[in-house]
Amino acid sequence: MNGVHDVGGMDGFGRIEYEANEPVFHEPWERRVFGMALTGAGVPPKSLDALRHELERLDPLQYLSSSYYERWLARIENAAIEAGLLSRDEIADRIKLFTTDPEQPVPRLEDPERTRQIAHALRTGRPTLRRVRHKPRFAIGDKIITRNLNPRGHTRLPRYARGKRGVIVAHHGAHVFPDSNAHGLGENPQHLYTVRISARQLWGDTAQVKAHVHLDLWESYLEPDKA
Amino acid sequence: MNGVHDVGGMDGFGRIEYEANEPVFHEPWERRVFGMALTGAGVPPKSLDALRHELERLDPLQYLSSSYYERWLARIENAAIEAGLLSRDEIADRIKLFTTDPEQPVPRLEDPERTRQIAHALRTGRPTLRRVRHKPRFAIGDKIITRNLNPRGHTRLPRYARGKRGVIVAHHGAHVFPDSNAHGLGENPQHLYTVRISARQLWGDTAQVKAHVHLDLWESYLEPDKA
Amino acid sequence: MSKQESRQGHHHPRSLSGPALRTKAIESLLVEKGLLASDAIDRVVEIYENEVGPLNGAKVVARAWCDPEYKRRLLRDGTSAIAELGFGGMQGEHMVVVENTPRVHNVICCTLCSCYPWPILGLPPAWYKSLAYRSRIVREPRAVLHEFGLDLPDSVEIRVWDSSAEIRYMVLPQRPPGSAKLSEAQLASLVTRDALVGVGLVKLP
Amino acid sequence: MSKQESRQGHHHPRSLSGPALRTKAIESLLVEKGLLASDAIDRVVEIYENEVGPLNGAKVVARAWCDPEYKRRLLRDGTSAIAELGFGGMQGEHMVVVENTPRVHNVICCTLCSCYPWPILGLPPAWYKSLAYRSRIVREPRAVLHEFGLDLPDSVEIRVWDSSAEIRYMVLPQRPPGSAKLSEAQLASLVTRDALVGVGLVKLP
Repeated sequence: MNGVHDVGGMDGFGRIEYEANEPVFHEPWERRVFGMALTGAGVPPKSLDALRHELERLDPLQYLSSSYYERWLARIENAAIEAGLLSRDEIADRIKLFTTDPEQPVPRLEDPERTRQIAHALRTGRPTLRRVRHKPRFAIGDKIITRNLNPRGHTRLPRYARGKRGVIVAHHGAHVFPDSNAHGLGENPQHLYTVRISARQLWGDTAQVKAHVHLDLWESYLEPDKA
Repeated sequence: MNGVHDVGGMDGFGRIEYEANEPVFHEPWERRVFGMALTGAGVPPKSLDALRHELERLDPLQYLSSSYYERWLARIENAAIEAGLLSRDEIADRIKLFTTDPEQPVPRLEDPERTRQIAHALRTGRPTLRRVRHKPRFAIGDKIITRNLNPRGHTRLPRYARGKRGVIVAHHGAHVFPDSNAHGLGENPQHLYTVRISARQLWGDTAQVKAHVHLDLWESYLEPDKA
Repeated sequence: MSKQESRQGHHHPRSLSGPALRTKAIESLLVEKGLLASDAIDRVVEIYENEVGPLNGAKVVARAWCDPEYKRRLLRDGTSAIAELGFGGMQGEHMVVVENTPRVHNVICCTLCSCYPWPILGLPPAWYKSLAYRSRIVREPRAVLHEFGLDLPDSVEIRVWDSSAEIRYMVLPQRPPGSAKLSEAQLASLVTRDALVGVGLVKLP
Repeated sequence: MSKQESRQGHHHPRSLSGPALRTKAIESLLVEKGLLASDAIDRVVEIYENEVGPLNGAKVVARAWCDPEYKRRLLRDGTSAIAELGFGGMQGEHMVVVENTPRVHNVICCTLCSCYPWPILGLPPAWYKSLAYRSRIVREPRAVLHEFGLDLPDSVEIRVWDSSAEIRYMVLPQRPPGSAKLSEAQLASLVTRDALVGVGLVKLP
């Protein structure tokens, strides 16, 4: 989708605010949101692709006005409500309760076996490399042009890199295809390439000198550049 | 600039909310904002191009969260502050005054001569057609490709229409060039053309059938399409 | 308007919204500094609230339907033909009229801001200025027209006009079947703002 | 963490922000419904707060500086070489290490979200996740690096790596001149997170 999350090349977001000696989390609640997201609290997303798409689908204004973990919190809440696990009223009532009686603690549920499983899963990760039979269409050094894709759903081809000429600089084997996987339509692994595109090609006359952007793009995002 | 104002082709802004029998203005304050904008209250923008650019330069979050006339109000306020005519404190104090003493009326200043001038100016308008010596580079029927321009400043070539193939369907003579005029860098009139671009060219496979978009584009936005 | 506002202030002093208060503050400060003319504001508002609106465009359309020579001039040079009926000025300096036919349907928009042909349509409605309309009409015009109740067959070409310069567009809708006996004034009364933008059709009542 | 939160609630009951309250409400409801494990959350937070961070990447870099064979393996197959030092897992399943040289400077980003090589850099800092960094680094990398204090001559090629898939990138910075006598551990202590992202250089103290 052509959403507000796709900010590469946009103007107007100001200077980069750097914080020296930044802590991993700024607020205690961020820890809990991060933990809930990673342990699949409530509704575990079917995939990282699905999770990313849920974040992209937040209202544009909410997306821009929220911090990173506020977006994650909104995703957790929306997913739990969509799945029928929580209701808006229930959450509102609980907020009211904690507002009027702030000493009410958060109850705890211990599950050492699940904790071990999750810590193990973090160590092993979720590789997206897949074996496929079909041969790669492109080889390192090939000139390509990125397609002008505008799908309604999830995609990892940013707007700024569509319809642009580049060169294949690496081949990573076949990886799970986010555009289908995010929607539960299968992994459909495709060959994945690193594509090198010049700043000049991306931004025209206002490009900065001697700069290239590299993106990791799936085979169906690319066409041979015959020019 | 690649700002949030440039929304053509974006997803996520929801359904179009239609209001039957909509009034010209929904709130009394909107009338005053519209009137201040048109009468050049405070700081009249140097041009409509400059005014548009001032609106585009609002903070992205403010842009998306504001109604049309709220943006105009913000522009009037920002321009008056930048010009040193009003200060933020002064405005805050006055808001406080009107909050605590709501019966305080807005003072009036009558200027019948200026009123006549402005009504006359609305009737005559501000044509942007200019006589130029240079001949048009393109003729009706010519195939063109729009350039991949990414200027920092004002432009009227939307992102969705950059790097796209189209056909010239009309020539409007030479018109004031917004990309320079918005910045007080002169009118630099250029030949202006209507360009017809197919939906397929703009959006690829997800385009709707048998649709074309027409844009009015200045000569320097265009290159001949030799393909 | 000033009177209305202060009257409102009197009766519902606490109900002024954020922008209303801010507007009142800025207007009062600019007046005190001699930087604006209150009567000029009143006059400008009066013009677009009462004098200029889609009835102007409707008159142009009705004339074009009744007078083939006028229609020819209108499609060739919109600005001049519209001026014949006394309309023109700010945001209508360079007018182009695009004709709907059984094979072509036109619709106007402005993706970058909210350009609109003020002298013949008045000020734009909120939906025309909305991010939803601005973002979607160039991408999925058929879906947008469907939401407005217009289901056009795929055989009809959709032409979207994105007002990216100072050219302003108006749609010349198709004359409704069965309207042969209506007078020019009766025809004008049928022509809606939506039809002139291209999100509606003209129909007999 | 739960303890900290309820302690904070006790001492400053009114100070919980909107998202803090909402988080507390959602966590407590999910616990009551048996849908989450409190200790799993504690453990996950502990891992990324105390066990996994840029020191991992620093160790990889120091090893590459001291062991040419390791460096060769690292640049050929980042994932395996990094696993040799015991690092890997979520968000580092497919690692590519890009080498800075006198002629090439690399910098990593993720314009679409905030992908980042967790196992060797920990969780990303706020600026990396900011709309400002995500929007600007691909468009004006030299201007962004200048804001970070890096003024690279135009003769140096800038390579920006936008993490659009599950490949995660780490920069192998240039070894600082004058560091020949330092041990691997001493070298590792010089390597900052910013150098591993490509918005900083490694310098002697």
